[in-house]
Amino acid sequence: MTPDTRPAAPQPHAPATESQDTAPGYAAAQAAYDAAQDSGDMVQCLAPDGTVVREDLLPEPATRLELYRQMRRARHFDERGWVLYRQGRLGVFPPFGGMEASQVGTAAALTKDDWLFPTYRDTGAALTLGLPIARTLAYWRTSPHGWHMPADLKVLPFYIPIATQYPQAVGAALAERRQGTRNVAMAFIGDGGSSEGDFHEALNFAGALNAPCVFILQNNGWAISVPTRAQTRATDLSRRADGYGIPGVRVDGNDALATYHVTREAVERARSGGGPTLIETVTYRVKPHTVADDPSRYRSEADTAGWDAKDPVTRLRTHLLNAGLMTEASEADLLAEIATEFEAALAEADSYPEPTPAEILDHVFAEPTPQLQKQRAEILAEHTAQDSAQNSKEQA
Amino acid sequence: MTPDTRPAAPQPHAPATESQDTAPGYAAAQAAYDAAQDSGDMVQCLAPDGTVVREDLLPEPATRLELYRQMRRARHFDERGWVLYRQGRLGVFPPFGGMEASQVGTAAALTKDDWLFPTYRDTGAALTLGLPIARTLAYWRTSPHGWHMPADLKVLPFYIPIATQYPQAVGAALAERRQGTRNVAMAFIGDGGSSEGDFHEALNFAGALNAPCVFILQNNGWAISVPTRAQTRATDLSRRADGYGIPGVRVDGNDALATYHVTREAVERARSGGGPTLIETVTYRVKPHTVADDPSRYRSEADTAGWDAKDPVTRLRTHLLNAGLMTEASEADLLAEIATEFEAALAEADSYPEPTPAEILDHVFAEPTPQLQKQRAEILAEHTAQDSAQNSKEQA
Amino acid sequence: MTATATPPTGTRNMTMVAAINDALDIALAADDTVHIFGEDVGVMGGVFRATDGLQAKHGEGRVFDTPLAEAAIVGMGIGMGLAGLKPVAEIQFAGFLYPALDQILSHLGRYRHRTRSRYHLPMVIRAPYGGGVHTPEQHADSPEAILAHTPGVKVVIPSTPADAKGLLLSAINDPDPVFFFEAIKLYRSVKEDVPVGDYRVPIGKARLVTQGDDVTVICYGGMVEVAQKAAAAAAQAGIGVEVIDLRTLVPMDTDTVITSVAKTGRAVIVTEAPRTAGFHSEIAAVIAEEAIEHLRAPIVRVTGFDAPYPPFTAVEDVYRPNPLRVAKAIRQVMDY
Amino acid sequence: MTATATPPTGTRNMTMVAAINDALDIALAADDTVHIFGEDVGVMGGVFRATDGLQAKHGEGRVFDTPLAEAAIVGMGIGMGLAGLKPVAEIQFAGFLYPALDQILSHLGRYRHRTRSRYHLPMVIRAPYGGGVHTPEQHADSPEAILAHTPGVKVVIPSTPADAKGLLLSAINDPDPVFFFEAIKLYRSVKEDVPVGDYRVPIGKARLVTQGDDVTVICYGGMVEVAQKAAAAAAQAGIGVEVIDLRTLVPMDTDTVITSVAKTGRAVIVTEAPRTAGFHSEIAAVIAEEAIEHLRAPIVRVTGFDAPYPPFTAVEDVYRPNPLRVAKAIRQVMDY
Ligand SMILES: Cc1ncc(C[n+]2csc(CCOP(=O)(O)OP(=O)(O)O)c2C)c(N)n1
Ligand SMILES: Cc1ncc(C[n+]2csc(CCOP(=O)(O)OP(=O)(O)O)c2C)c(N)n1
Ligand SMILES: [Mg+2]
Ligand SMILES: [Mg+2]
Repeated sequence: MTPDTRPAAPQPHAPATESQDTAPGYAAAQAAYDAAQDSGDMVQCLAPDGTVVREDLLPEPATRLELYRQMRRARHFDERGWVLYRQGRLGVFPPFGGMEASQVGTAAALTKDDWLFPTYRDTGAALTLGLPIARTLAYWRTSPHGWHMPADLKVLPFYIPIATQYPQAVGAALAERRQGTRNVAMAFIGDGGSSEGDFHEALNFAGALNAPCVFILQNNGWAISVPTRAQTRATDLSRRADGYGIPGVRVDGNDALATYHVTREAVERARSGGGPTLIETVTYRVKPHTVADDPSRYRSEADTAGWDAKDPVTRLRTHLLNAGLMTEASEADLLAEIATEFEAALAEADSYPEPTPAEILDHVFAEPTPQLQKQRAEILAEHTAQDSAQNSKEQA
Repeated sequence: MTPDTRPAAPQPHAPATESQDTAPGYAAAQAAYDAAQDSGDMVQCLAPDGTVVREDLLPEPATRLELYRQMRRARHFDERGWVLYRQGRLGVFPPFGGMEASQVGTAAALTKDDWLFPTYRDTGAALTLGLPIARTLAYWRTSPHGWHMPADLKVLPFYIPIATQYPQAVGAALAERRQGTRNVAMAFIGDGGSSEGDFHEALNFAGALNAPCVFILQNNGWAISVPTRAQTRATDLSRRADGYGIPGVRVDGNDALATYHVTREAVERARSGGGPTLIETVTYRVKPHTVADDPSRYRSEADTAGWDAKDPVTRLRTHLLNAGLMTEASEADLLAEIATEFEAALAEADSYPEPTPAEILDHVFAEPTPQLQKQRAEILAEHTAQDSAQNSKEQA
Repeated sequence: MTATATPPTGTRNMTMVAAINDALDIALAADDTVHIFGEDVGVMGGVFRATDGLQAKHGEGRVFDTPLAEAAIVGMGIGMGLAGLKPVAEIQFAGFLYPALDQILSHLGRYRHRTRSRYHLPMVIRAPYGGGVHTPEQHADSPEAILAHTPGVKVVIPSTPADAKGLLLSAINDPDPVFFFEAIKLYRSVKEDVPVGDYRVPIGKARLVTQGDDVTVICYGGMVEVAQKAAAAAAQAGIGVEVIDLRTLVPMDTDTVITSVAKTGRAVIVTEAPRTAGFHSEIAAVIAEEAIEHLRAPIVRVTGFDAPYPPFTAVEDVYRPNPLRVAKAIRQVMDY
Repeated sequence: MTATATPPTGTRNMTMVAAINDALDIALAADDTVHIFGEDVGVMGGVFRATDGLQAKHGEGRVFDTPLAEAAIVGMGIGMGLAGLKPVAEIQFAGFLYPALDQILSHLGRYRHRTRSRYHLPMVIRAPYGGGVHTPEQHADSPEAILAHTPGVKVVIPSTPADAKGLLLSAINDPDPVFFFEAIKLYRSVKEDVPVGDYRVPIGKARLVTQGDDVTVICYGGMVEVAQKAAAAAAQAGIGVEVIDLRTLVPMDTDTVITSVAKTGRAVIVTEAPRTAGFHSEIAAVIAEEAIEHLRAPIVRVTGFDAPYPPFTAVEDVYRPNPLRVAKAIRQVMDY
């Protein structure tokens, strides 16, 4: 931790009153925050070195293997994504490497009948529930094919305007109850996003209306350049649940078995009419905000250093190898299979045609209004004209 | 409590899933809520019957008398307001009788250098800090004279759009610190209003930026027709403070000595750089939502019954008489003085002229834009024309 | 909507608020997926009683109060719509829609688009709007232009009880989001015969209120009765005024407007929203684009002013267009 | 602003984002009450680097990061303004202004009015807006019409580095709230000589970009360079185009527009906002009201469409007006 390179706390004290600051200042706040991130009040199943600390929380072996597979799929996407981005074959996207346990362990507690409301960073969660890799690549290629949401999934498109997904998850959850199902809605948000009003309104609505929701708050330490401790004076965001009379849980967000365990409990409670739960996954954004971001502008290497040792993939891997659930050979097969799947998806994404000009007006209403019909005609006229101009130029 | 006349909890369960509701249902939630309202976890100084339960919290005798005087002024306004409304001499206004301790005890902890952000229901707080009665009457008479905010006060106009005042109070408080003063900002909100996103954002900002704010949450049991227990599953709204890492206090909102005590502590903490506090005053809206509202549509007499015995004015009165700080005679003088003050203010309000047509375009910008100048000319042309037409008709 | 055994026929004389209540009742009865929610809509039946009795009749699951938070009311409605319900939200006053604008501008109109119709939002948002009845600050706002500028949402504003019923039933049955603004001034001030049963008025068709050859007056909602009075006065002076009640702003019935202006050559547009960049400007722009060769006089907008709507009883009618101001505008375009 | 001993003179060649940074730096230095805040504006210097280096230079009290919540950013700014500061808030993208619209529509423009000038809000809200640079969903919105329809707030949109500096310094020194939208496309794409020191461009005066007798093209912000290119092409064909950069939407410089249209008799209006009820419609309405007798052709609006701005690189320029489309509109009004 090198305090001088971290953004200083935004504390607008007038110099004249500086001495009045008898209350815990920001150094103390930071220390408290940092301490809380390591404290034992988080649910943990595997220690960072992969040893089991809560035998009673261990999921079935098959589940542990499946969690590893999904984390690997996610990591593969993230790693290949970087390469593809540098090759100009993928647009700017927000990486999530290092956050796989937080995304996969939680989403894995759902079935395909449940709702998933992911943010732009939650590719790992969406892939876990079955969002096709090809569509996801298309999305970050700025192709409308990334907007074709599969009919057999209730995975919503990535949410860009922060926190808006939270109240919507309440509505989807309520609708399921109204329709007599046991399905639930899960929504993701970041530490930064939890400062938005929608976060509060959603948790309160879910509690008041007893909506079967699971709210995942991924505390990855940063909202772009703003560290969590500058985002709030609270050191334990799961305690916000108390203010809504609903359960709140803090979990090691780099421990897939722990995130899976607490989420499954929350999902079960929601399914059986017990209402919503807030789960804070304590993790870290080891990567830049997006592949185009340069974090050295606002944080130092030292800031992120401790987190490599907590890597969620390595942690589960060690456990699986130690527990004899996986061998290096079986892992190699898995990785090969994942690579094959990805390359096939990439080929599929490559095959998606470019959008046509008038497509930008598709799907605004079930029936285009007269205005949209006219605007479409304008576009067609212009682009047909251009195309023929282009053609005649080329022919000339 | 007659559960059949209270609005039922808005729990959209499909009949098919009703049996899934193994979790505490709304009967339990209501019971929990009701219990919490009477529980000993509220700060209290005077018991409902006026006996002292916390000797150590008693303010100075002069302060107690001043609190009584201000509560009486407030009640007088409320009582006369009803009469004036029925006489057609006052417009629709939101009464606050029964909530005087919650408004006066809190506002009395401020000085005229502090900021007050009142809602439409907080006339008692505004009067305590010195908002002229005549202006307040003018406001509820729908006269722009109710908008002339005194230059020597930092009392803001009543907030109509709910919760918007909270983030603004953070800004005023920060500005004071930036300017090197020890002044604080106090903002009011209702139980209903605390469901809005602005509530959350403000508390979090105030904590993160260490703003000298005192947030008063008046839990008066109702948001128009919606009872607090349907507004949230939480039974103790002061616990929301925990989620922001700031102190939260729950106080008997019908005990002026208790509200004064906890608020003064919070104000002192804020002044000395200790940051914001959330204070939940537990009180009751014994009156209708506005003087034009008919609460029998949504609640029964029985709902409000218990609260008469907790009346804040009677409670402090009994204490002052018992403690020998006031006699029936000195009280009579006080009441006479208050009545005289009010009638003088009423006369002043009566003397305010009606607004002129073009006044509606005043004070939009420091300099009217060309557009506003033109619009003003339109209004003047029309109304001069009308006036002369009227005049000539009258002369004819 | 499922057909009943003996479809009800005939009409009933009712106010606009009763007609709205009737439409909601019919929609709730006909379609299990319809849900009504908002602040005070349950036991209390809404501050204007538009949902009066509906919770008692259709149950607390179908008609329910929410906590006080407009962003979540709309956000929750979006989620309900995603999951196959037909949410009908009430916002207590149009001026309190503002906290929900993020959900609206960011999602309501975009969902079909950004999922290529995998999801669509058959949501209706009702809100009382406009002035004329001496409400407090911010209770008389007319924010319809903001919604009209939001791609993917429709905007409907009825001016009669029958239209209110017929348009609301169309809105609830529309597969896409519809804003339904109800002029507070009209809730109880007029009664008319309203068809019983599942009566529909199509979204997107304007209504010719009066016919005339000299001036076209385009308006909607609370301004229609104002325009009608001005037209009646003009008729006395031998001026034929064609009053067009737009009924729906999005999609706007441009044809009816252009056809009328082509005939009269004069256009007056009346709304009670602030002057700059109101929906009146859109109407004027469409005419200036499509019917300019027919215009014999400048287009005149009669609107509110570039100041907040005044809560001052004494001068409220200075701000809100009244028949005199509209009549003056009619004279102005005639005398040009 | 206090006068410096030797007022700096001359110019410096810079981009628009550099000019904005320069203006902010000057304002911070000149006036202790100026405070800059928003998401990532501190150490990071903003996602576009508009506040780069300002925290280091002026301190964490003057330039600071806030938690991620736009309503509170604006709400807090309002409170700071009430208490005598000059708040300059940055909203990271105009499309993320929506959560703050309640604070804006309910308070920012009303405060002076509802306290009869006891309080006024000298607040500036800066936000990058518009498209052309392949941003993700909702990062290219142009919501200026909503603000223009809000009484009591001004709306400024510069199109050159010098104007950006001069208008921003005027905005910060304006006693009333000013929205300052910065075209993302222009941040770094042009450089020009910008006067050093406390350079001001008055709010409310349009800029004549090119002169011409045949067609008036009215635009602002990111559309000015588009219009300029179209005008240059038209000039080749012998058509004289007068490009007007509005610079401020509120208050709008109606005189300059009307004078030009009176001369040319033809008006084309260009914005990148959705078609229905955009600010282009207001401009058209003003012309239709005040200059109709001069019009020799219908007014033509060249705008975005009634769909969300597409985040699809391949077809982004279909949505966002380009010189070809503007040129076509110029031909259209010429050929009428
Ligand atoms: C309403 C809104 N405001 C601002 C942004 C710009 N923005 C994108 S990501 C981000 C930081 C989010 O931080 P956090 O919620 O912690 O999520 P993380 O990126 O760490 O996953 C910001 C400010 C946005 N997308 N939406
Ligand atoms: C944003 C907003 N939404 C709705 C309203 C309409 N409204 C006025 S008072 C009220 C209930 C407020 O309840 P609470 O916050 O508990 O305050 P109380 O009236 O009890 O003092 C409502 C819904 C409003 N004024 N502002
Ligand atoms: Mg984060
Ligand atoms: Mg209340």
